[in-house]
Formats: sequence, C-alpha cells, structure tokens
Amino acid sequence: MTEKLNMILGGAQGSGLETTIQILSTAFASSGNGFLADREYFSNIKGRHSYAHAKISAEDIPRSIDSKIGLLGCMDAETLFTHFEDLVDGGYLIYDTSTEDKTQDSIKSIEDPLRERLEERFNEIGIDGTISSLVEYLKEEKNVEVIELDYPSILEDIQKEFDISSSQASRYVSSILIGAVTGLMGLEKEQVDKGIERKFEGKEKIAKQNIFLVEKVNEMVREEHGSPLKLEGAKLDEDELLMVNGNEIIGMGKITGGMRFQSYYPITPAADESFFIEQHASFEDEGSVLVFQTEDELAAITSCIGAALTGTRSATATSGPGFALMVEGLGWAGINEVPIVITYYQRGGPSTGQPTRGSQDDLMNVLYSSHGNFPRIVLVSGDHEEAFDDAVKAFNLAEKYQTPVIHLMDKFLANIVKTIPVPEIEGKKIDRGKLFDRKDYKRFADGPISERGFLGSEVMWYTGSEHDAEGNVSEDPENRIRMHEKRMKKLKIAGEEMDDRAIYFGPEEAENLIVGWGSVKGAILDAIDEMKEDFGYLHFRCFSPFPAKKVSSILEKSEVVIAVEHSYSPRVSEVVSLKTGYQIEKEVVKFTGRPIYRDELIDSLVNIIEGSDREVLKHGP
Amino acid sequence: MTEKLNMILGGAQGSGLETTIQILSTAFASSGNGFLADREYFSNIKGRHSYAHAKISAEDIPRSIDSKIGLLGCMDAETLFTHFEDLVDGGYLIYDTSTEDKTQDSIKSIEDPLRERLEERFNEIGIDGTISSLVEYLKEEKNVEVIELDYPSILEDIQKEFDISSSQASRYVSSILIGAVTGLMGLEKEQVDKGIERKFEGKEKIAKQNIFLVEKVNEMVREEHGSPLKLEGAKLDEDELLMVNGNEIIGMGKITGGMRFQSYYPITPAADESFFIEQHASFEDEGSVLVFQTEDELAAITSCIGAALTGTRSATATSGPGFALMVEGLGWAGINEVPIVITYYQRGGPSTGQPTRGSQDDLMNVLYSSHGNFPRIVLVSGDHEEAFDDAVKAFNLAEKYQTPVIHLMDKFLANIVKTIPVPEIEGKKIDRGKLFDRKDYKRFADGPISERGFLGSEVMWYTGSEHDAEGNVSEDPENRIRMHEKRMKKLKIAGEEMDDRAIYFGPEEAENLIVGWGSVKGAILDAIDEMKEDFGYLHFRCFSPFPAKKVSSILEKSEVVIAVEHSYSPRVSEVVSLKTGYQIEKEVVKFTGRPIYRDELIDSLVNIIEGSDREVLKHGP
Amino acid sequence: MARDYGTENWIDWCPGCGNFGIVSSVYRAFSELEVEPENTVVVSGIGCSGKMPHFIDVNGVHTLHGRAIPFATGIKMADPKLKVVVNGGDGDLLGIGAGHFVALGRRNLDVLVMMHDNRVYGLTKGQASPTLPRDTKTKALNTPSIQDAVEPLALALTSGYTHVARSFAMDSDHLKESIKDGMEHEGAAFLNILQPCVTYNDIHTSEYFNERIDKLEDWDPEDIDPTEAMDRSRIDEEIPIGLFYRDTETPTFEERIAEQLPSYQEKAPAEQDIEKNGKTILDQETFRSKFKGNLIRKEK
Amino acid sequence: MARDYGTENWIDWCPGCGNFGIVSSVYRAFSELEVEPENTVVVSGIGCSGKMPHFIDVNGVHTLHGRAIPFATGIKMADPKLKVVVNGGDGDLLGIGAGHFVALGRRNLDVLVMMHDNRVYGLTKGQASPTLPRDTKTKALNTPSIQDAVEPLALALTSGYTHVARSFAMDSDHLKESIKDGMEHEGAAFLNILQPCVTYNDIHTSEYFNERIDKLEDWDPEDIDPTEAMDRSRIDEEIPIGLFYRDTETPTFEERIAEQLPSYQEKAPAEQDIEKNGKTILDQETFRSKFKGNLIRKEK
Ligand SMILES: Cc1ncc(C[n+]2csc(CCOP(=O)(O)OP(=O)(O)O)c2C)c(N)n1
Ligand SMILES: Cc1ncc(C[n+]2csc(CCOP(=O)(O)OP(=O)(O)O)c2C)c(N)n1
Ligand code: SF4
Ligand code: SF4
Ligand SMILES: [Mg+2]
Ligand SMILES: [Mg+2]
Repeated sequence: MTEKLNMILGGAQGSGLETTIQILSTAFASSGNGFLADREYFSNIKGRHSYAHAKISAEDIPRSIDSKIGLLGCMDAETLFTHFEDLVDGGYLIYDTSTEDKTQDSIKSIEDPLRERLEERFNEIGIDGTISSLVEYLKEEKNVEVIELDYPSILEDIQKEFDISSSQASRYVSSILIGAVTGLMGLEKEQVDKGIERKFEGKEKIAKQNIFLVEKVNEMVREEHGSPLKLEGAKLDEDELLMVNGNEIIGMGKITGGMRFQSYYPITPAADESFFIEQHASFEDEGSVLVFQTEDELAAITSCIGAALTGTRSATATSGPGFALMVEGLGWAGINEVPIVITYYQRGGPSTGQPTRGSQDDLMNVLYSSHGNFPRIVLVSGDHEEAFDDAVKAFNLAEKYQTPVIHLMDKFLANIVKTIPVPEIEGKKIDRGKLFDRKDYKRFADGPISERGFLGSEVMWYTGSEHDAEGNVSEDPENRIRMHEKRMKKLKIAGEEMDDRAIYFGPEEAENLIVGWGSVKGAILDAIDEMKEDFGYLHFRCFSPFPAKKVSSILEKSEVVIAVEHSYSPRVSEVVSLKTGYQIEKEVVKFTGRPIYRDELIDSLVNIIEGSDREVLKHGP
Repeated sequence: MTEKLNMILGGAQGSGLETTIQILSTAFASSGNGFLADREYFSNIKGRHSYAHAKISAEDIPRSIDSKIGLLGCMDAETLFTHFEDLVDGGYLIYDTSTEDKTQDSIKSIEDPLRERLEERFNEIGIDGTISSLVEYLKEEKNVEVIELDYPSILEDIQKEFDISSSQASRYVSSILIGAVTGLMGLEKEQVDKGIERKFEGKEKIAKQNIFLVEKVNEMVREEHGSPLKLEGAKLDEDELLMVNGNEIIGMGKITGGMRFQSYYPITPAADESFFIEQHASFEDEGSVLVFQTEDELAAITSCIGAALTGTRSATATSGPGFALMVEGLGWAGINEVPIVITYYQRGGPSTGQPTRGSQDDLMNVLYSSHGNFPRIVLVSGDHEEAFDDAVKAFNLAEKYQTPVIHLMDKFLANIVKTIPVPEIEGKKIDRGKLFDRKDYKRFADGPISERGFLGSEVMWYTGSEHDAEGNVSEDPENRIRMHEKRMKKLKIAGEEMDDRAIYFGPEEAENLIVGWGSVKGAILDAIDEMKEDFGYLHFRCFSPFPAKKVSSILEKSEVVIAVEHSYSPRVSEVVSLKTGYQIEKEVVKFTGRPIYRDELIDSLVNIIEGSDREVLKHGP
Repeated sequence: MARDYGTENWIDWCPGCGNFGIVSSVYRAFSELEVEPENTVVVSGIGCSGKMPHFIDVNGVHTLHGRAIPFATGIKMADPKLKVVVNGGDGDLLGIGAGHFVALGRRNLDVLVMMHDNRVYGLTKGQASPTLPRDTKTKALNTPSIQDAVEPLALALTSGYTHVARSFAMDSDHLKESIKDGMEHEGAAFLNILQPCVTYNDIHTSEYFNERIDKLEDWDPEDIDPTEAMDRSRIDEEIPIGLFYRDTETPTFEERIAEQLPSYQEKAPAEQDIEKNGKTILDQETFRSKFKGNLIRKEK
Repeated sequence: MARDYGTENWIDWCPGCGNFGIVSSVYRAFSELEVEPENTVVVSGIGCSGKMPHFIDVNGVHTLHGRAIPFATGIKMADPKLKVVVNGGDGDLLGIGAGHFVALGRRNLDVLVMMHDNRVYGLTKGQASPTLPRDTKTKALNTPSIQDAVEPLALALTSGYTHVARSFAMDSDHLKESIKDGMEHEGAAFLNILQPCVTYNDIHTSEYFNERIDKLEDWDPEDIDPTEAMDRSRIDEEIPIGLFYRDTETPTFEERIAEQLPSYQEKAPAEQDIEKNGKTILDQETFRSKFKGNLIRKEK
C-alpha cells in the first residue's frame, strides 16, 4: 500500500482515452483522493499517440508529476513502445496480449526519431522488438508485474452479451483500461459506477454496458493480481471537490468576476475556455455572458475593446499566434485606457511551433509587444487556484487602472485536470474603479486615473492618436507630455498596490534560491520539499508592474540563484536583470514542450549545486 | 558673416513650403554649403502648420539643429505665432505685412493648448496679439531685424507681369520666401536659378516666372538689408553631394544591396521609401525591382517571405502600426530561417499616436515581439550615412545567418533632408551566405547554418511548426531540442562577428558617458564637441546580437552614464540592463515627437552633471 | 429646437474635399432623425474619413485602420440600444478591412457602414485604393494601378448586407436621405458614398461624377435576388445611385442572439449588474449549481 | 514512367476524412500533367487541410493560418516560372484570410486556390466555419451557428477570379479534372471542394453531398456575366458542381507587371544576378545616373 501513484494511460488520439480519464478521475476524487493529470497529444485529431500522465494521492492534492511511473495502462501497442522505459522497477503494466506480435514497423504514427531511438534501444537490450519481447524484458529485467488482457476477446464477450456490433464494441476499450486500473487500485464499485453514469448521463444503455464491462475486467484483474496499488486511506478533508482543467477554472473565474462579453477566435489551447463559458453562458433571468466567435483575432481584440467601452466587463482568450494579431488593438486599448482582459495561454513557439505543447517563452512578448509605451498589467498564475483568483482580479485591476490586463497562462495549466477545493465565492471583491459622475464630462480629465464613463451614458470621444482630455486628437507637445505622463503614472500607482505579488516560499534565509512563475510552481515546491539542501522559491504572480523592491531584497539573501522555466533561455532572468540589474546565472530549462517532472527537476538541481550552470531537461515522449 | 545658420521656414501644409525647401537646399548645396533640415508637419494633408527647421553650414555637413534660430521665414501668420520665441536676439524675420492685423483668433488651425499659451504670453509681454504687435515686440525687445514684404502686392505684380490668374499667383508665395532668404544670405543668382530649374524641369514657363519673382524679391531685400546672413566661404571639399532624406538613402541602399522585391502597405513615415524605389525600379535590360503594394501589412510581410523563398532579396518597410501586423510573419521567417529585411521607421506611439512625429520608443518591441524564441538581427542607424551602409548590410546578414533582419530607423531620419557625400558603391560587398549545392537536399540539415536552396531549384519543405531537417512537421522532443539549438546558435555566431557595432566616440576615459542610438547621434556628437566637460558617447548600431562584452567594458570606465533617447523612459537603458546588468541611472528623454536640439541637449546635460537624474526635453512646437 | 451636431474642432480636410459634403449630410440626417447624442456612436477607421467622429457631437470612436467594423460590432453587441454608424475609407473597409466587411454581412448586425469612396488613400498621400479602376493613374501614382477595383456594392451583396445603397458626397439631399434610410434599416446596411478627393484624385472629380450620375428610378429594392441588385448597381458609362437592395426578412444578429440567450433582449451585457456592495453577484450556491458538472462529492 | 507524388510522411487525417480524396486527386492530376516537382509549389494555410504539402512530393510551404494566399503571391511574383497551388481550409481562406482572398481576385495572379470546404474548423475541434449555414448545429457546437454562410463561389466571382469551379472530394475523377483545369488556367483560379469531415461535421456528410450533387451539363462558362455564374452556382436543393465561369481575356498580374517593367518577363526578381565576385553589380556611374535627381554639383 502506498500513498501516491504516478501513472500513464495512453492510446491513439480519439480512441476513447479522454473518457477513461474522466471516469477514472471522478472515481478517484469521489473516493477522497487528490488527482492531477497532465495531458499530452499531437496537433492531430485522430490516430496519433496521446496520453494522460497522472498522479493520484491519498493525502493531498498533487502539485506535480514524476517522470517515473508505477503504472502504465496501454490502449495500444504504441503506448507501450513509447513509455516502457518510464516504469519504475516493480511497476505495473496493463496491455493487450493480442498485440504481442506487433513491432514498431507496423505502427505508422510513430515519428522517425523515436523509431530510431527504439531501434537502438532494442539492440542494446537485445530484444527483437515485438511487444512480447518487450514485455518479457520488463518482467525479467525490471520486475514489472504485467496485467495481460486479451482486449479483442473481452470485447467479443460484451458484443455477445448485449448483442452489439463489433465497431460499437471497439469503442469500449476504454472500459477495459478502467476495469484494470480500478481493479489494481482496489476502488469501490459504487465510485466507479458513479464516474461512468456521470460520463454517460442520458445514455443509460451505454452506461450499463460499460459498467458491466468494467466490473468484469475489474474482477478478472483482482482475481489474478489482487489490488496491490490500493492507496492508503484517503485523507482529504473536503466533502466536495472541483475537478477542473485550467481552461475551465479560468472560465469560472471570469464568470464570477462579472465578465459579460468574451470574444475569441479558435486556437489551441485557448478555445476550450470559450467553449466552456458558452456552455455556462446563461443565468436564467439574471442575464448571460455573450460569447462571440469572430472572423480572426484582429476582430476578437477589437470587438472586445468595443464591448468594454460600453461598460461591459470584456475579455478574449488566445495563444501566441492569435496574440500576434492582437498587438495593434492592445496599443489602442492602452492609449485609450480601456479595461480589457486578454487571457494568453502559452504554447511552444516560435510561429505555429508546437501547437499542443507547453511553453513559458512568451513573457517578454507580452511585456513588450506594441509600439510606444503605455501601462499594461501582466498577471501570471502558477496553478489552478491562483488562476481562479487572478481571473477575477484581472478585471478589478483592469477597471481600477483603466488599462489592459494580460493574464498569462500556459498549455500545461490549460489542460491539466486537477481536483481543487471549491473556491470561496461570496467574498469575491468586484472593484469597478472610478466611475463617471458629473455633467460636462471629459473622458480623460483629471489624471492619472480619470472618471470612466460608458458609451450610452454621456457623449465622449476616443482615438488611437494622442488626444486631449476630451478624447479629441491633439498634436500639441505640452498636451502630449501631460497625457503620456498621466498614463504612465497609473502603472506606478498600481505598482505600489501590487508589491506583494512576488511570493517567497521556504526557510528564512535559503542558500539556494529558485526563481520561477507559472506552471513550474508545483514541481518546484515539491522538489524543494524533498531536497535536503537549503532551498527557497521566489514565485512571481505579476511581472508588470514589477515588484522590484521586494524581489531585490529576496535575491540578495541567497548565494545561488537558479531560474527554472519552460523556455530556451529563461525569460524571468531577462526581466529580473532588466528591472533590477541582478543577473541570474544558473538555469534549469525545458523546451521540449513536455512538463517538468518533479524527479528530473530534483536531479537537475543537484547538478546545479554541484557546479553546473545550465541544465536542459529532456524527459517525456 | 557667420559659418552656420539655423532657420525655420513655415507655412500651411500643402501651400508650397516643400518647394521652397527643395529649391533652397539645392541652392545652398550647389554653392558648397552643408545642409540639414528636419521636417515637422501634422497628420493632415492641407492647412495645418508645417515647417522646416534647417541648419546651413559653410564648413561641414550639419549633424543637428539648434532650437534657437537666426532666421524665421513665414509664409503665413500662424508661422510667426508658432515660432516667434525661437528667434535669437538679433535674428531675422521675414513676414507678410498684409497679415499685420491678424490675431490668432482668426486662425482656426491653431490647437487649443498653443492658443492658451499664446494668450498667456501676450499678456505677459503686454501686447495685443496682432501680428504687428508681435513684430513690434520682436524689434524692440529682441533686436530682431524684420524683412517686411507685402506678399499680395508682390503677387499682384507678377500676376500683371505674366498675365496669370490670382489663384495661380497665390502658389508663388514660396518664391517670395526664396527670394528673401537668398537675398539675406547673399546667394548667387545662378545657384538659385539652378534650384528652380531643377524643381520645375519640363515646366519652363513656371520656372521662368518663379525665377523672375525670386530675383525681384531678392533685390528688394538686398537693397534694404544687404546680405547680413551671407555664410563665410564654403569649405566643403566634395564637388558633388547627394541631397537625400532618410527614405531615399535607404531606397538607394536597398537597390545597391541587390533587393529585387519590396512589398509594402502605405504608412507614414515609411511609404515614401517604397515610392522612391518604385520611381527607380527599372535597370533597363538588367532587370528591375518589383515594388508591390499589398492589401495590408499581413500580406506585406508574408508576400515578402514568399519572394525571399525564391532566392530574391526581399524587404518590406513600415512603422509601428504596420509592424504590429507583421509579428506573426516575423516568427514564421524566424523558425523557417528566411532572410528578409524589415525596415522599421519609428513614429510616436502608442497606437496611432503621433503618426507624423518622431520616436525611438519601439526598440523593445522589435527585440521581443513574437512568441517563442528565434534569432533576429536588429540594426539601428544614426544618420543617413550609416543608414545607407546598414541597408546594404542588412541583406548580407539576413542571408548569411538565414534569419530576419529588422533595420530600425525613425521618422526624424526618414524626413530629414541632408547633403551627404556620394557613397562608395563599387566596393560594396554582397554576401549571399551558404548556398545549396548537392543532391538529396534537405533544407535544414547540418546546422547551425544550413545550405540555403531556392524554390525552383530542388524540392524542399517549409512549415511554421517545429520540423525536421527536411522541413516536415515533427513533434519529437529530441528533434525539437536539436532544431531549436541549431537556430539559436546562429545568433551566437553572428554576435562574434558583430561585436564592433557598439562604437565609442570621445576621449580615452571620459568621466561622463552618454549612451544612445539612432537619430540622437548628431545632436550628441555636436553637444559633446562643444561642452567643456569630459564626455564620451557610446553609440549602438546593433542591438541583436548585443555587443555585451564591448559595452560592459566601456560602461565600466565612466562615472556618470546618461541615456539620451526619444522615448518616455530610455529603451536603451532597459536593453543594457537586461544584457549586462548595468543600470543606467541618468536620462535625458524627449517624447513630444519633436527633434532633440543641440542647445537644449547641452542645457540638459549641464543639469545632469549638476545632479539631476532625469531631464525631459520640451522644446519645439 | 433641432441640434446641429457640429463640434468645436477645426475640420482639417483640404478645402473642397468631398468629406465636407458627407459630414454636413450627417448633420442634417441626425438632425432630422433627432438622434440622441449619448445613445449614438460614430465609429471610424484611420484615414481622412477616419477623422469624422471628432466633427460630430455624438459619441465618437476613432479606431484603427481597417478595424472600425469589429470595434462597432463589439459596441453594438454589448449594448444593442446604441445606434452605431461606421465611417470608413475605401482602403480602410475594402483593403485592410475587407475580411471584417465580409463578416459583418454574414451577421446582419444592425449597423450602418458609410464608405467614403475617394478611390485613393487620402491620408497617406494618394496611393491607389481598392476601388481605383485598373489602368488609372491618379496624381500621386508613379504608374497606373495594375490591380482591378473591387465592386463595393457587389461585395456587400455577396456578403449578406440587407440594405445596399450608393450616394454621392456632393448631392446633399440624396446623401442625407440615404443616410437616414440606412440608419432606419434594421440590420447591416452599406452605403457607398462617391467622394471626390480634390488633392489626390484628379480623375474622379466632382465633375466626373456629376456627368455620369444616374439616380435610380422605378426600382424596387425589395423582393429581388442580390444578383439582380448587383447587375443594376454596376458602374458602366453611368453611375447609378440609390437604394439597390433591401431585405427585411433576414433576422438581425441581435435577434439571433436573443433566440439563444433569451435574457439578451432585456439584459444585454452592458445592462447587467455584476456586483452588489463591491462583491460578485454570484453566491456559493449558484456557483455550485452552475458548475455542478465539475463538482465531485466524496462518497462516504 | 509517371511519378506518384506521394511522400514518406504518415498521413494523419482521421480515417475516412475527405482530405484523402483530395490528396489522391492531386496525385492523379499532377501525374497526368507531369508537373515538375522542383518547379511546383504547394502553399497551404493552417488546419487539417494545411497539412497537404507534407504529403505531396513537390515543393511545400505550410504557412500561417489565413496567409497562404499572400505567401503564394510573393512566391509567384518573384519567380513566375513556378506553378503555384494554394490549399486552404474554409476558415483559413474565408474567415481569417478573407481579405487576401478578395485581393487575389483583384490581381488575377496565375495561382490555383483549392478550398477544402468542410464547413467546420477541423483542426481546432469542430467550431463553425464561414461556410456553415446559419442554424446548423454540427457535432461540436454548443448551439446552432448564428452567422450566415458566405458563398465561396459568389465571393470569388465578385472578387474577380477568372476561373471559378466547384467539385467534390469523394468524386475522384471530377475532382482530378477540376484540378487539372484549374492548373492549366492562366490567372487566378478558385476551386471550391466539398469535403466531408467525418469527425466534426455530422450533417454535411458524404451521403448528404452524394444525394444532392448535380454535375453541370450544357453550361458554357465563357462569355458570361459573373452574376450569371453566381446564380447558376448557388446551392439550393441541389448542389451544382463543375466549372461555372472562365474568363481568358482579363490580363494576368504577371502580364500587367510586364507592361510596366518590360524586363520582368525575362528577368523576374528571382532570375536576376545581384552580385559579381561578392560585390554589388551597381557601379559608381550607374549609381550616379540612376539617382541623378538627388545629385548636386557644386557650382564653381
Ligand atoms: C495598420 C496600418 N497600416 C497603415 C496605416 C496608414 N494609413 C493611414 S490612413 C491609410 C489609408 C487611408 O485610405 P482610406 O482608407 O481610403 O481613407 P481616406 O484617407 O482616403 O479617407 C493608411 C494606409 C495605418 N494607420 N495603420
Ligand atoms: C492566428 C491563428 N489563429 C488561430 C489558429 C488556430 N487554428 C488552427 S487551424 C484553425 C482552423 C482550421 O479550420 P479550417 O481553416 O477550416 O481548416 P480545416 O482544419 O477545417 O481543414 C485554427 C483557427 C492559428 N493557427 N493561427
Ligand atoms: S486628401 Fe483628399 S480625401 Fe483627404 S482631406 Fe484632402 S481632399 Fe479630402
Ligand atoms: S477533423 Fe475532419 S477535416 Fe480534420 S482530419 Fe478529421 S475528418 Fe478530416
Ligand atoms: Mg480613400
Ligand atoms: Mg474547414
């Protein structure tokens, strides 16, 4: 019996893996376990290898995953080829015995470089490269316990049992995996059934058939292997948890924060957020959120600004390629002091890059894109809980300082499914800032922060050109100085309020300081929890305004400072140097687009302490 | 007799001022004087106040202008209202006596803030605000010598002389100014006539009439005032000079550098460059430059990239708002290693901002816009001579390193008309980099710098997604690391070659060091020439790759370091801090969009030495 | 007493510019319709035409080159009680902004688009605009234009605009009426305004248009096929002006939204309260029930 | 021996996807036309359709979402000897790329645009594309689409394309011939290809199209007015496929350029030498005479 389990479940994109994860995660959570799963997939709709890499914990809500896994569940042969090396010694493997003669040659979806690496590796370990040879190797050399199931014959059984077609039955492979996993982990039948019923709400027949199949496999597995992976009694306090991915939690935050207009143009990994909001758009008689699919991102940002001018809390969501088309609109919002929120999910760049993989390489892009100078607020969130708070806060800041806010997220956060406590809603502050309140209104009078009027209340003017207090174009040099200073001062004022958004975790004075932001938070906190050395972590939740004083004082205290980031060369080091002059000299980076695993991070930090300046993390297929 | 003269000639946009400047500058230059004129105008086609602020020098080619002028030539009353305070004690004023009863109230084009300032000032000096009261004040209090001409009656004369209509005659106001200026300055008739004939080539009648008018006014002025502003014998060596603005010199550089495709979408202050190139597109049988007006800047950059893929040296030219739409294409060129050149003329931002005014606020924008990370080369030029060299060099670097090059210019350089020596052409190096040369071609093989093939030579693939050596999409993590490192290494290699692009001017070890780039160069060099204090100037000609070693070593030597820039807060200080950790603590900035004048810069530097940390320059209407 | 809708700003178009005709027809139309300044928004792009809002005493939003339509779309969607008029140049709407122009037609949002069609890029000094016919060399061009002109009315009809008209800047009455018609239409209305640019377009001058203009007569713009309207509106020897097409059947975007979000009609985004005493209006229970799909109860 | 034009890359479209039909018709068309791989360029946007170039053994340029046309434009203008084909999705060409789509028509550049019209955004998981009819709710939508569909052929005709056709991904012969026709046409050609998306479009399926498709017969696409072609091409109960319009009179963009730059035909940009021995080909004298307008001689 253990307290935590890392597992990978894999299969071809579109073959039911998503269902497996949803049902299993529900089952884990409803039995009181914490759950976190990263999702990896190609830029492909069907056929390429995809997987969920999860951690289940009986004692807490996981913050990171390990590269080494205790359980590998394969829907197909490619999963085994791709992940066999990730299994810990003594781990568990679930696979389809009918694939035992398969070699990688027959699997077209495998990319060449992996193919070559496998070839080499099979030579090294001296196997012929069939699935069966691989399984044999794992058993012999890695003490892996193998759950051997003949998927086709199990499916044939159910086909007969319910008199369904073979093509329909083939969609039940996911339930074989569910049965095997829940068997090994000793989950209670009700909890699993719950998950299935929930998933197939309204489709009772399908639910029934799946339940039947899961139970059958579950029993088969228990009979032969028992439940060796049963987690020690779940200790989570909450009676109720939210199971959300990052897109969803942001959607919830935006709705809670009073957003009533969201424009978007579809793009990975942002589009699911808008889809989720649209699903929850209506408040019955109370109103609704208008979700607007535009013709492109130029229209997404500009329609968002238009909506904001009417006093509606408005936002848009995108990733790098879409943001590129929003830059001009961003500047317009800047000079016109329009409160809008751009939720930006980073993915691998440059250009189309790695559209379904994660990255943190866009920090300088959001801080400096656009010509001229204007205040912009850049919030960054490190996990789902922070993301919820920031999604609400973003609107408050946007309206208080009358300026665009970019909320920087990433693909990892967007897609990671996690159990979190239900957020406190009722206390959530809504601050609409200084509002219009008089005759003879001038939109840009009395800075730095002017009274904000809404189109539809009084007459006002806006223009992207430099303008006077009334919003009419002015080229006068003294007016220019006045208005430019007015705008820039707002960032200074915001900076005074927001100096707390650099957060230090760790002992009073740590010898080694890790600096990071965004989705690396979990792995870093877990790593420093485990490491014997004296480590602290400086976590940014905001880069503009930059909490320079606090950051400088923290940086000074440590001897070794290490930036950890998903980028080629840490952007956080660039910003810190730019703002404080402090040059962070060590770095752990990952730019394969795969998540940073707790264990590989620990290894790299050990190397850093031993003298390395730069560690490039590589794990994850 | 003096050696240098600062003058302002002003009039309503579209009323012939341009002609005046062209003719006068030709006359000055052909008489062996150096000439430099900044052009200031509104975002307006006709009617608003516009002016040329020129320096003419008998001993050298001017590098900057002074805020205080020796001569003010007015085409209209607004010019006098706008510039009267700029005249030095004892300066010269040319104006139209028929406007003497005018007050500012009758001039609708004056903007409110100026109107208020004038009102206040008139109260202060106790005049009634008519042109005549103002002239009186200048005579009495400022010892200004006034050249009083009754423009309408002069025009009536010519109307009669040549029997032309009054509306036609009204277009000859420019020649009144030319006559008066050349009279005061004692220019020879032939030189002035030359300028006129050149300007009106093919329109002999008009030329003749203008010559007549100029001569007439010239004589009137000489009779009454002599030629008190005659410059001391011209000392310039060159028999021949180029009279060019920045747009033109870049056009010449691009053509010399072998550019054969230029796409653009019209925008101030870049469009004139494309227009100029189009005028000079044809090389008779030798070929031609294709200048392509696109539907927007998205198409400008992407068609430019397309053309570059065929092996054609290709460029586009724009300013901030246009560049905003090029960011996505820039990233594509980055990941696909496409040699393109973007000539970027900065103007006042943010957004539409000050479309006809100058700025240097876009440095971080060009360095960091676009998601992900890829090498980009950013060249910056400080004057017309540098601009020519850089325009050629940009293509060599783009092709050598197979990466986009941004050539950062600004509105001042674009519009400043200047005499420069004819550039040496024949030595101009053309380096096309490593070219394709074998069977079984793979576009991205053997990095960091691969052999470059052209579409039309062998089969190859390009994609904005991460790709393998063949250019096909690949999501493999190891391939990702390989290709990402391949690209980033190119910048490192380029950095080694380009470490000389930070240039130091001044004494061996100056106590005070000015740091700058771009169009501030001239004013800075002129200022430090004049100041008694010990000043050096560190001039950047490239920001990416960043010449960090050289810069650090120069910075270390000085006690006081001062950034001088056209921006709200110096971008050069941001880059220097980011790249070296050195924090420049003093700054002289100007963000009114008007040029930095030599004399106001000197004053501000004096303040800095006396302890000020930040000087905001304000001169110039 | 009727307002005059002028502002104190100096109008800095070139003397004789056709835009003067347009703005004064707007004054007259607004005056006759008695539009409410605070509930009317003039949205413009960038160009000489883009300066319009500063000269009209209603809300003005002077946006980005090419983006007036999506700005206007956001404004109108969020607050449908506002009357929204777009003023754009031919370059603005059919060059850089062509994609949005098409998209607005597909939505039939209740916005009037007035295109200042001078066939050049005025504010950037006279380059060819998308409506300049091929082989035409206006004053500021090095060589005649080699791109074909787009037909604005055909494009509007193809895109789904439900009210498609042409008028002339110098025919103040015709233009004023056309503006009023367009504003009164419910749905996406397009009004192409032939506008002399005295500075850069030395070919399509007032005289040029005056000689060719042919006012629509005996033409019923309703119940016809868009292609019929297209044929009728085509410019040949003569330049027909008037209302070519009107469709009052196709539902507006606002109606389509309301069908899916019934509260939209009463509580458009701009009309909703989102806070009570500085707190979110959501309470814990509503949150739980709204997102019940994500809630998981621990099973004992 | 005819090439097969396939590549070694695994084709990762969903099993049954209409794109398979398209790529195999391309193979057949290229094979019959014997196109030269190194002188042919397939330019694509982003989407499922955007993957095309990687599966075809000629030059491939997989560009940005919406920008395939301007990329192709630069390629073709700089090196007119290349045969250039654009493959784009309906979202790619008529949503985000609509402005470029219109601009290409105005130029009549010799490029064939093949639109993979599946009426959804495939690669981003099934959102409505600009060709999805209003009130249609395909699988992945929360609610039926409220935007009207744009008519691709009408838009092409309005924009000036000189060859406008429709075909069907599952009719391999018809499609192959349509592609050949389009490639052989000199000028901007548009081929709208009805393409089933088996994963996200559960309404416009193969069966749906099969039941409705109606091949053009007795139709002469030449010497007609674009609006006639528009009327004929409109989708009602039946979906007509075939070549609706062809115009061989309008000069191509290449011809228009050559008229202004006579050397263009022989020495297109890509064909010009720009250096001799590592030096510019300009000499001092040519420079002086080329820019004599800026040269000023000192008068003694
Ligand atoms: C993104 C961008 N590109 C270019 C410009 C420069 N620009 C200003 S106005 C204009 C064209 C104006 O032409 P049109 O839309 O026809 O308006 P007009 O001036 O003729 O009324 C252009 C290209 C800009 N402001 N923004
Ligand atoms: C600027 C930008 N915005 C959004 C995306 C995301 N994106 C990728 S493919 C696609 C749409 C694909 O639809 P379509 O063009 O119809 O092609 P299909 O996949 O249906 O073939 C979108 C929106 C992107 N790549 N770039
Ligand atoms: S340039 Fe043309 S459109 Fe612009 S203001 Fe002048 S006349 Fe009018
Ligand atoms: S999602 Fe649709 S278009 Fe894309 S590959 Fe699958 S079936 Fe084809
Ligand atoms: Mg125009
Ligand atoms: Mg599609």
